[in-house]
Amino acid sequence: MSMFSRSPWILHYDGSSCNGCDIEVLACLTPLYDVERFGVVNTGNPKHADIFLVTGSVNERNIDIIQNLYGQMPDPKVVVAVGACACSGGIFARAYNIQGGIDKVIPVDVYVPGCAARPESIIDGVVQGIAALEEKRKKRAS
Amino acid sequence: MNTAIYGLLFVVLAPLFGGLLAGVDRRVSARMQSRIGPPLLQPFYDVGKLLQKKTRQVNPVAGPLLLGHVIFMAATGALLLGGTDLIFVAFVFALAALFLVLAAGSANSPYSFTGAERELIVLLASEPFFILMMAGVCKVSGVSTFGDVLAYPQWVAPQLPGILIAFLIVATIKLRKSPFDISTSHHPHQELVSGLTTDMSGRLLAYVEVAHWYESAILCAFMVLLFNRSWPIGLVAFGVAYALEVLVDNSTSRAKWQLVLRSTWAATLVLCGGNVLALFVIGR
Amino acid sequence: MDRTTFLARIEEYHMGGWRLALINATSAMSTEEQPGGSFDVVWAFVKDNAFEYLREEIVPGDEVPSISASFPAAFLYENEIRELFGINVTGLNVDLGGQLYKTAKKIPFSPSAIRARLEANAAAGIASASPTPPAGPHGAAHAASSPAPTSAPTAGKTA
Amino acid sequence: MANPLTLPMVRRSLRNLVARPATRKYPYEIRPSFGGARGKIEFDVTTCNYCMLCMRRCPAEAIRVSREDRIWSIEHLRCIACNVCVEVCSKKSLSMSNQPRKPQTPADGVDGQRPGHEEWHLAAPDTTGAPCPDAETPAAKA
Amino acid sequence: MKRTVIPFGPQHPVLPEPIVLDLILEDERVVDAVPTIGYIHRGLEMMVERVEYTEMGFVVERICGICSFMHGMGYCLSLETIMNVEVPDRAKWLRLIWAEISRIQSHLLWLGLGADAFGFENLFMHCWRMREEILDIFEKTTGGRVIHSVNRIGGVKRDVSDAELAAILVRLEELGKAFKKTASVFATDPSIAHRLVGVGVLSPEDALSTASVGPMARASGLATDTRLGGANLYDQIDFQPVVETAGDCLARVAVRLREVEQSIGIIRQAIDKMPKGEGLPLENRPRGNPAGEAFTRLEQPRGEVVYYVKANGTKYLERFRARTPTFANIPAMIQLVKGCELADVPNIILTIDPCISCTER
Repeated sequence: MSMFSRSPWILHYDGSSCNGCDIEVLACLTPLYDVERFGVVNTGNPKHADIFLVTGSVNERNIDIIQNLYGQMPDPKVVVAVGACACSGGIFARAYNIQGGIDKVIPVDVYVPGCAARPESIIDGVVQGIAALEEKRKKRAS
Repeated sequence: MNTAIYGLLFVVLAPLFGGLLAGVDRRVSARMQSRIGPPLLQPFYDVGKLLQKKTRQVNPVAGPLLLGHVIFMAATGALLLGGTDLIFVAFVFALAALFLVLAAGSANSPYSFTGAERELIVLLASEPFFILMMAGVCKVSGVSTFGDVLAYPQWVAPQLPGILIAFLIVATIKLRKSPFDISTSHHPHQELVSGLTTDMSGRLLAYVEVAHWYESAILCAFMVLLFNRSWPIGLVAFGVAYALEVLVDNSTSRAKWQLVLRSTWAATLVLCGGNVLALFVIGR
Repeated sequence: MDRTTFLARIEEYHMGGWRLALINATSAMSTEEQPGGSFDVVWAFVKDNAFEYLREEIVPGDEVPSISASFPAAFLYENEIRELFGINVTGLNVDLGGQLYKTAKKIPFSPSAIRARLEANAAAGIASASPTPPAGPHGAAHAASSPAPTSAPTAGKTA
Repeated sequence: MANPLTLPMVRRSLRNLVARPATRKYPYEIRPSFGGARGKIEFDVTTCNYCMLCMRRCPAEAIRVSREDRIWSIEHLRCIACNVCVEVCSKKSLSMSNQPRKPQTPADGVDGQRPGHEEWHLAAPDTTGAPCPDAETPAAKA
Repeated sequence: MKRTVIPFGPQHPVLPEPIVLDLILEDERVVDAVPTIGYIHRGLEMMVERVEYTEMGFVVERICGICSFMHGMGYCLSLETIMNVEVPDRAKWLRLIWAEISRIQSHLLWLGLGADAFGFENLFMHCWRMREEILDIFEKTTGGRVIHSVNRIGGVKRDVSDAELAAILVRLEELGKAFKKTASVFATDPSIAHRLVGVGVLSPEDALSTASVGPMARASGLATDTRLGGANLYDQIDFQPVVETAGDCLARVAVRLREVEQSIGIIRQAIDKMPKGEGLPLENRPRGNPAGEAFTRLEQPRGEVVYYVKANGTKYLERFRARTPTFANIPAMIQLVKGCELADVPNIILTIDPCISCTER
């Protein structure tokens, strides 16, 4: 196990979510779930982050923001789409201003289903994200 | 050349000490928030990861400046234990901190820049304290190097009560603890995102972390200096001070910069200035 | 719409200490009288537990005066109906210049945009509301449940 | 009014320090879910009569039913777990499991389908069907 | 004087949601703030074109994951008004209880976020830990932690047994005791007072002219509370709106602190008054398609919400509109941000309890 799997720092961005998944992401940080046990820190700063947690789907206006944040994150990095909206657009896929899931604009490594995704699912998703991070690091190193 | 070896030992061991301290801090803080918290060695994992990550250079000067920040932090401790004049050490300490301000100020992000401005403010607030502390220690002991003060047969602390109290206040700034963590914070949920370090990534951020470990170790050495007759007591005193900082960190909100400036200046002027002035008046 | 009597009535609400609760527009699809469709705009006010509204029928291109002189907070609603419905609101105190929502498609709630979407749905075989509104029940329900567009302020329902 | 010397949080911090942390050590410690919790949709192909009501009522358009091809499929990444399909199903072919679906990676997509896609078909209209061999079976995924 | 522009958002750790305020600073003082929204605009109101009115409730519920229950309830109430449906009594009471529980949930959530904004991480953790208790109650009774999906046009989908209700009340009263201690931290801690007292003062006149609603208006001395209208069984409940007069950030915190305790009291009265027994009717499902229009007002945790529903006799609605409380409070927020310090900006923004996904829909 390398340092990467022990220190995944996350960046959370709310695409156009209903808040449900956002508050569950925040709930993961709080005493009952406490993801800091895995070394996870919610950095709030793309330049420090390893895992990009996106909730909500992509609309015209936040395409640039999501790509920008993703671009600012230094390699290696993974994207975890949290909740039905981020995975596929969910119930809002047919709203006129919605383009669809996060994978329309950036590559997604882990999809966390649910509406809203439960904290347990989010933790599972982050753990899978760590595995993906480790693979990317190995690829980079070789 | 015993003292030079102490200096070298500091350069090697201080990061271990500082990192471990940060690990204990994070775990204790988590427990105070009724969480379990990260593993004890988490700060080392973080820095190890940052060193492996790709570094994005925002400009050509930030890297060298941050390297300077680490080197001068290490040098401060090395010079202190290596037997350099105490006042000089205080100046090098300030210089080391200035490198960080310059590095953050060189980035073009407004958060980073505002963080640098705030760091400069707290630097102005805290540096006079260290100079006055050194002046006080020199005045009491009559000698001017770390080794000589430790060899001085009497306690210096009882004659420096004001400085001891002010130390607690200024250490809050230096250890980046709430309520005085206005320029950057370990819990990055503030108006300036991550303040000073907003634009730093990968290796550069690792430098800042390591420099901070040195900084904690230097503060510990200062505490030992104040409790000159027995270094275990000095260590315990630092431990108590650190525990208090963690407790206060978890029990207060972040202050605004005006209050930080006012309270540190008040502490420096009234407590330290008064203490040193009293020494001169009584000593005469 | 009569601009002066409308603004005078709005000012009455202001002087009476009412709070602006809502400005809402609804696109009505094209009818024979209004081939370009029309808008049904409601200005609603609240005082204690009373809820009242003014209602006007607006034809695309009509000028709608801003009520921000009486109710400064109206700017958000007015910018919204301008941006989403394309209603020509004039004299705003804060003009966000179409930057409030910045939707992918301009003026997405206008009758023509709705019609275009519904026709596209019908062409793609997707179940959705019909592009032509049902004339009978729609008109009847409208008249039964709401005051005529030019009538005096009426107390609405509070639920 | 606030007295500058009282810091009411100090006592709580100290008490927490000695008390047991509130953290539930997920994934090592899993709380049994509440009976009525909505997790993921489960489908029993043997009773389905392809009435298409679930598809018509699904607000997220996650369910697709084709009478001609005898396909019943669901996009789990799009499902919002609202329970409507379970309520309307006259044959009780659908049920709601209490456990949420595990996170998916792009590699989990079978047959070029998106991850989270599950489908069942009957070979001929009158066979009482088992899941199609190439489709992922719900048992393997759960 | 040096002018800097700080883009506050769309991605900012203080705000879990994207709203952009371009703050124009002179040193650390804000001289102007230009709002931009639209990052979460989905256009869900226009989904009435494609979603039948029976399922539209699930879309409306997802306007916002924090006041999800109230949104679903507001939508159902509007259609019940249009279609003249009499909702069974027990369903009405259950709705009221769930609505008040979600008020407690929302306030606890907000108190935590507010504490986090002024750098009090420990208090944030405390509030959110208490909130987990509420989420447990929700999950047990509705099946979802944040999105409940129990409201249907004509009633509710699930019953809560009388024993379960009694257990919930016991849990809530215990929570209320623990909450009192946390509330006293907010009220007495000097470092919190340093950040909140006298910050972002909204006078009663300004509260009216900026059309503020909910705790924002009540903290400035306006006794507005939609529940006072007595609809949805609130006429059978004995309560007074929580009003503070200082109008600053601490007053807005204090209103929400007291409302948590008030809500527990309301739930106690409701459990006392509701018809008891197993198997009582819960749903009175309407037949046919709606025709007509309705305005529905509700008191959400963040303030008054207004729903407008217009139906034309088909299974697709003609118009659905939700004017959410944050939308109404934004003018006041912009007014308060002008002239404050950079360090106060998070506090002012958060004390209106912004819910951006509500605002932009």
